[in-house]
Amino acid sequence: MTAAASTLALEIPWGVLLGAKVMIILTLLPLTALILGYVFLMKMMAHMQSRLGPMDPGGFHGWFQLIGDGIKFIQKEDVMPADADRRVFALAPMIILISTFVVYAVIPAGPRLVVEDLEVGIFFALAVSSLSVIGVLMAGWASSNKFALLGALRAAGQLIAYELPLVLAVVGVIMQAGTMSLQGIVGAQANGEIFGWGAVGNPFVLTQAVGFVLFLAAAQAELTQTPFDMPVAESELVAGYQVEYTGFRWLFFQMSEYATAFALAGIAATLFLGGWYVPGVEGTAADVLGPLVLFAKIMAISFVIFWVRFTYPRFREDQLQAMAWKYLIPLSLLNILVTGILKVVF
Amino acid sequence: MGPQNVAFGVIAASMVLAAVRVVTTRNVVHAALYLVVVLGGVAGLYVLLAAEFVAWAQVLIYIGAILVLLLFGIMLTRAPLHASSELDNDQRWAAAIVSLGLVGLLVGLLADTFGRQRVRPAQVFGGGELADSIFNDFLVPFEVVSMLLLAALIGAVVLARRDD
Amino acid sequence: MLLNQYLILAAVLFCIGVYGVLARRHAVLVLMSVELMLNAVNVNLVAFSVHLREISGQVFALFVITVAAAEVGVGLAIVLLIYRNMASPYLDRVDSMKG
Amino acid sequence: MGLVEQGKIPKPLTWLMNYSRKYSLWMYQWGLACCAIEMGAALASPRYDMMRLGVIPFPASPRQADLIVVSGTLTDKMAPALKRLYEQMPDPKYVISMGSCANCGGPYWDSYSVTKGVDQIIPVDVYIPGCPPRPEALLQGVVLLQERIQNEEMGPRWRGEPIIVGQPGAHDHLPETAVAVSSA
Amino acid sequence: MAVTEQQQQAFIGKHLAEAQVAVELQDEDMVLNIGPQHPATHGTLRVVVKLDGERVVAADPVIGYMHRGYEKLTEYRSYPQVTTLINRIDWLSSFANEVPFIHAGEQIMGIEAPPRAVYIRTVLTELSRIATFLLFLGEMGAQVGAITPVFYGFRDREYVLNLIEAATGGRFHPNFNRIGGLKDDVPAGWIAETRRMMDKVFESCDTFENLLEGNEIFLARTKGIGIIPGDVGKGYGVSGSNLRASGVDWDLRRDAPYLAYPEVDFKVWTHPGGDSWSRYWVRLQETREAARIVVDLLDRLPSGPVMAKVPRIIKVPPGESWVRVENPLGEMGYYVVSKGATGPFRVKIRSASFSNVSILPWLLKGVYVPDLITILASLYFILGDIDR
Amino acid sequence: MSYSEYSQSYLTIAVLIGAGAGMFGLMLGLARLVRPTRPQLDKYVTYESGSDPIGGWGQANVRYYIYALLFVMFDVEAVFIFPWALRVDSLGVFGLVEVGIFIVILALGLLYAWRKGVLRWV
Repeated sequence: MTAAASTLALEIPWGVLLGAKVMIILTLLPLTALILGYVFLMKMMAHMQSRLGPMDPGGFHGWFQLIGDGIKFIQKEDVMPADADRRVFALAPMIILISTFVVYAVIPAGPRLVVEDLEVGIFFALAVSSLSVIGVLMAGWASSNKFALLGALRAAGQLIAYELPLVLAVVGVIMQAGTMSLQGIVGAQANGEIFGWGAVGNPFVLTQAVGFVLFLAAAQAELTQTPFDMPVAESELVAGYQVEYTGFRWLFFQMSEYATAFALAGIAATLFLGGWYVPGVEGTAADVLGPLVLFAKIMAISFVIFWVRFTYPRFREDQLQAMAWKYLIPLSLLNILVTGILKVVF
Repeated sequence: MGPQNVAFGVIAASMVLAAVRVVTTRNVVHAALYLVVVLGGVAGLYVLLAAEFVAWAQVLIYIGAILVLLLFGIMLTRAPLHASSELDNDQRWAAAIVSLGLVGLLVGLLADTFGRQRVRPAQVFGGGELADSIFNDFLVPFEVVSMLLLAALIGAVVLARRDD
Repeated sequence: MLLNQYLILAAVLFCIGVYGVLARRHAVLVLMSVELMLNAVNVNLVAFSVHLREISGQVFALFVITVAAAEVGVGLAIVLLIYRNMASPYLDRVDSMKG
Repeated sequence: MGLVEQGKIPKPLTWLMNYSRKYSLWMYQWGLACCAIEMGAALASPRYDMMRLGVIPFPASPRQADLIVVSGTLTDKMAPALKRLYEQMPDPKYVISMGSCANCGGPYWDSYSVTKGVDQIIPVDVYIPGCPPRPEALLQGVVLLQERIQNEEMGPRWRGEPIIVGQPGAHDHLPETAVAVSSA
Repeated sequence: MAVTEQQQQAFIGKHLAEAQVAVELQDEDMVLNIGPQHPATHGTLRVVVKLDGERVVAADPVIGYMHRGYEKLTEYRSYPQVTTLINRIDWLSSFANEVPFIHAGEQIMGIEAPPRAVYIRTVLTELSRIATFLLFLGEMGAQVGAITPVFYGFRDREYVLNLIEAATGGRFHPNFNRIGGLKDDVPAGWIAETRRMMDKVFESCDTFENLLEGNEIFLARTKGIGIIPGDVGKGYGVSGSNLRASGVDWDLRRDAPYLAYPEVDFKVWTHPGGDSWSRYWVRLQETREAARIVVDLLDRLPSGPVMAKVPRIIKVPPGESWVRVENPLGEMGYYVVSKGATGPFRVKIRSASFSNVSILPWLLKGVYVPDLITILASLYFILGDIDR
Repeated sequence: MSYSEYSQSYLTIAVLIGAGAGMFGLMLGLARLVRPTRPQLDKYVTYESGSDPIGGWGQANVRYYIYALLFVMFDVEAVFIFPWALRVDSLGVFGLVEVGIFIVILALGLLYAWRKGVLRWV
């Protein structure tokens, strides 16, 4: 961003730049949630089920549906159960929202288009997104509702169990790139080569295929999407830890869910698919095309996530945990060791 | 007064307030949540000190893992939603006197020893420097850590498992 | 930034932790107070590490975090055991060893 | 006190709010009796696909719902639970009474255990006749409700006052059986 | 028998749960209401479960939220009116509901419906079986968390409902049976249309097989969950597909023939498993079998009138009759006592779901909450059929 | 990266966190202006499928504790592996062996838990 300004031969004061960054992130968050929700949840799901999905709202293919939902939720009453712990109940969605949205700051969308390229970027993203567990537990406990508590415990158990494959799958990429900065990882993929053939760079999905699959599986679980949607399982726990939330507070949960989907897909795209990089585009052109390329990759990954979501039944809690502990985590440890051995030997 | 000092002031004040609430609140879950603030504040301090990796390790492990463990522990021991007056024992005053005395002593000592020495973070410590240090100077502790974790894991499993 | 800012803050945190350990009877709260104390130590370690330009302080902070993890794990397991056997999380109920 | 109750919302904004409420009727996944299956058909059968109209059958708990379709026989044993669930929905909320049983007791008009009409315990916005009404009838009911929402005054709805329809105005062309008086 | 002992345990457990509520919970269990409003309960069943973590220690179904007083209402209705009413007991397979009551009336009056009417009755009964089971196949997926099958279930069910509507004029509650036959003959072109639709039903069964049977997660969620041993099932009066899925080879269509079933050659599907998966599988096979029966019957549909000679105002002579049939949900029985009036004196209804859910306290003991949902879905009950 | 650049980027992060909280507050404030408040008798009763909420509210199962414990242990492990991953090349075979031992020892813990059956529900 800083340098993007300098290509335009403008010296933007740091404060203005900061404001712009914050505004961009603030608009991106609901926007991405809207796009994912509309494209996948409303339209793709409907077409998979030989339906049309929303058509009336707004006139053209129901584009207004989710915006309308948002405006409606502003008008909804804010109900807190009498037994609830009011402060904790009120703050829980905020924790979840913030834990999502700070992640946006480190995802690069072009060679110079990144809010902050931290040295420990990916580690930062993982650390911050692990905070959502606290928010979930707060919500479930403060609701004073049994469904909510069961849901929160399931959610927390699941989030932590799948946090590990997520974190460990990243290690392989870091080993290959030699840096934790997301911009650096994109660079490593752009400049890398496979067996001396560097035409498309070296997207780590080729060399870290296992890691990519692990990451996607874990991301699916982190997002509590089917088949890992035990915490908010409708047919069992009604709505899990969100059961007592109404109106805007509840909307924040939903928004964070889709924003997290977008962020995780963004991280996956950056780590494994080369991020904003597309062969042959460099310099200022990459700054313009980069966001579009990244967006396309994110949508592709989100498509897979939602495709699985609408296809599979859900696991039972123990099967879900067993899958994490008996398959994904050992596999990701093995992946680290094998990558390490190959890296050291060659 | 640099911006760092302002940040420090804000962080320190909220940390101390939250820490006091941790030890005085009458609701166990609230105590854990105040502890989140303290731990987050500690991470903030690390960031100020340019210990970037340690800061986020603190968030990942302390808040993301240990605190979740604590919350699970609390919920296993039946966390009431409402305040309970039974959380403290009857040594509150003695404890307060002891700790106030300790504060006085430590602050006095520190002021005397380090005076106005400055801390100037010059270099940002990502993970790489840590790796060099761990794998060159602290190999044995590193392996011992894994043994420690293993021992803790086995111990806790043995303790917590229900034999039915 | 003064070194003492950090050290004094750590000292205050530590003493709050001491108060908690002494005054609380709920076992989990005692564990939390111990965490406060450990964190105070960690702040010291990192502050000195930066002050002395010596990274080993930060390595030690990592080790302390690890130890804290192990401590909480085992500590809570013990608390759960106490809770299961005495149906109470209060430490002063655990006095069957008293003469 | 909110701005709506004081009537301080400008007209275009009122239109927008009504419009979004109209197309965002989150309906509560719950049915009582026979009509529930036809309601399910209206929602889940690709042929009817009520989602086209912006009726989202997403929430299973009343806390996130805007619309409750009382689909089927309401018994005296169930009535308190229905009332509670209705009250647990956050305002503004709408009720469609689907089928003869919910309207008036239907074929169980002389039964000892059936509540004769759900409007005895909660205010109803739209009645749909039929035993059970076809899914198309439910769609029509939803369209009528949407029309009513688009034209409604927000103030009285917010204050929970009775809403009288049938005065000269928007609803004159509507069949009388479909839209009736709702009182809160 | 083992049942009584377990029955007793369940009973004790239930009362422990209640006692526990009264005296503030002492141990680690909590009491949770699932229902009357809950997505898993298909309406208004309420299951009070006592949980240890996620394990069900005791479960107690509370019924009656849909009780509409059928047996009392029949005392004030004439025979045609009662037919209207009993359509709505098991609202998914309304036509199948009418048959046993009409049979009871016919038996007391000594009338026999003409063969064409009998055949059409059989066809329509099987069609309503298909409609019921298609909904089940979709719903079962939805209950274990797959969103998509339920849409396919509803979509394919429309084919069958259209047929029923074309023949009877009612999509849902046909009220097509009369004592002595049927209201009307089937419309022109109906038979060819039905044949065509049965092909679609076969196709849709294949779709469900692909969607769910080949799905690892679905298998993991249903196999070995909620096992009902055959003799326990019989002890509790479980019937229909639920019992056949426990390996009990018992089908009234074959073992106590009625309608045109003796003239059809069909297979009674059983599965030795007894778990949720077997119940799902048996229903899937029975859907196919029903479609086969329909095709077979249409090939041999006799000609002739569809109504026997009956007086315009039906007065059933004094007498009593007990008729039971194999409904989609299980065994449905009507005990009709007539005192010579235009309406029955007393009707006792034995509905399938009521007996099927009576096994719940036994079955739900020790399962986990997610399995509870699977079990409720796989038992497949209709609230109206439980509470009447 | 110099310390001042570094602190600027974290200032951005801090401002972002603040802005997130601000947005949360702002939106809720906006909603407060518009939304109705209509107290009804049962509105504030805890939702429990329409029945009266009965009995004690909640406790967790000890099983979750063991999962959380395993998680903590492996999380700590991951934090030690990250620095190594940055320096795989320079640490070479020696580092690899070290980390290999580290991982294997912890994997033993997982194996132990597995063998002890705590990964199952019983």
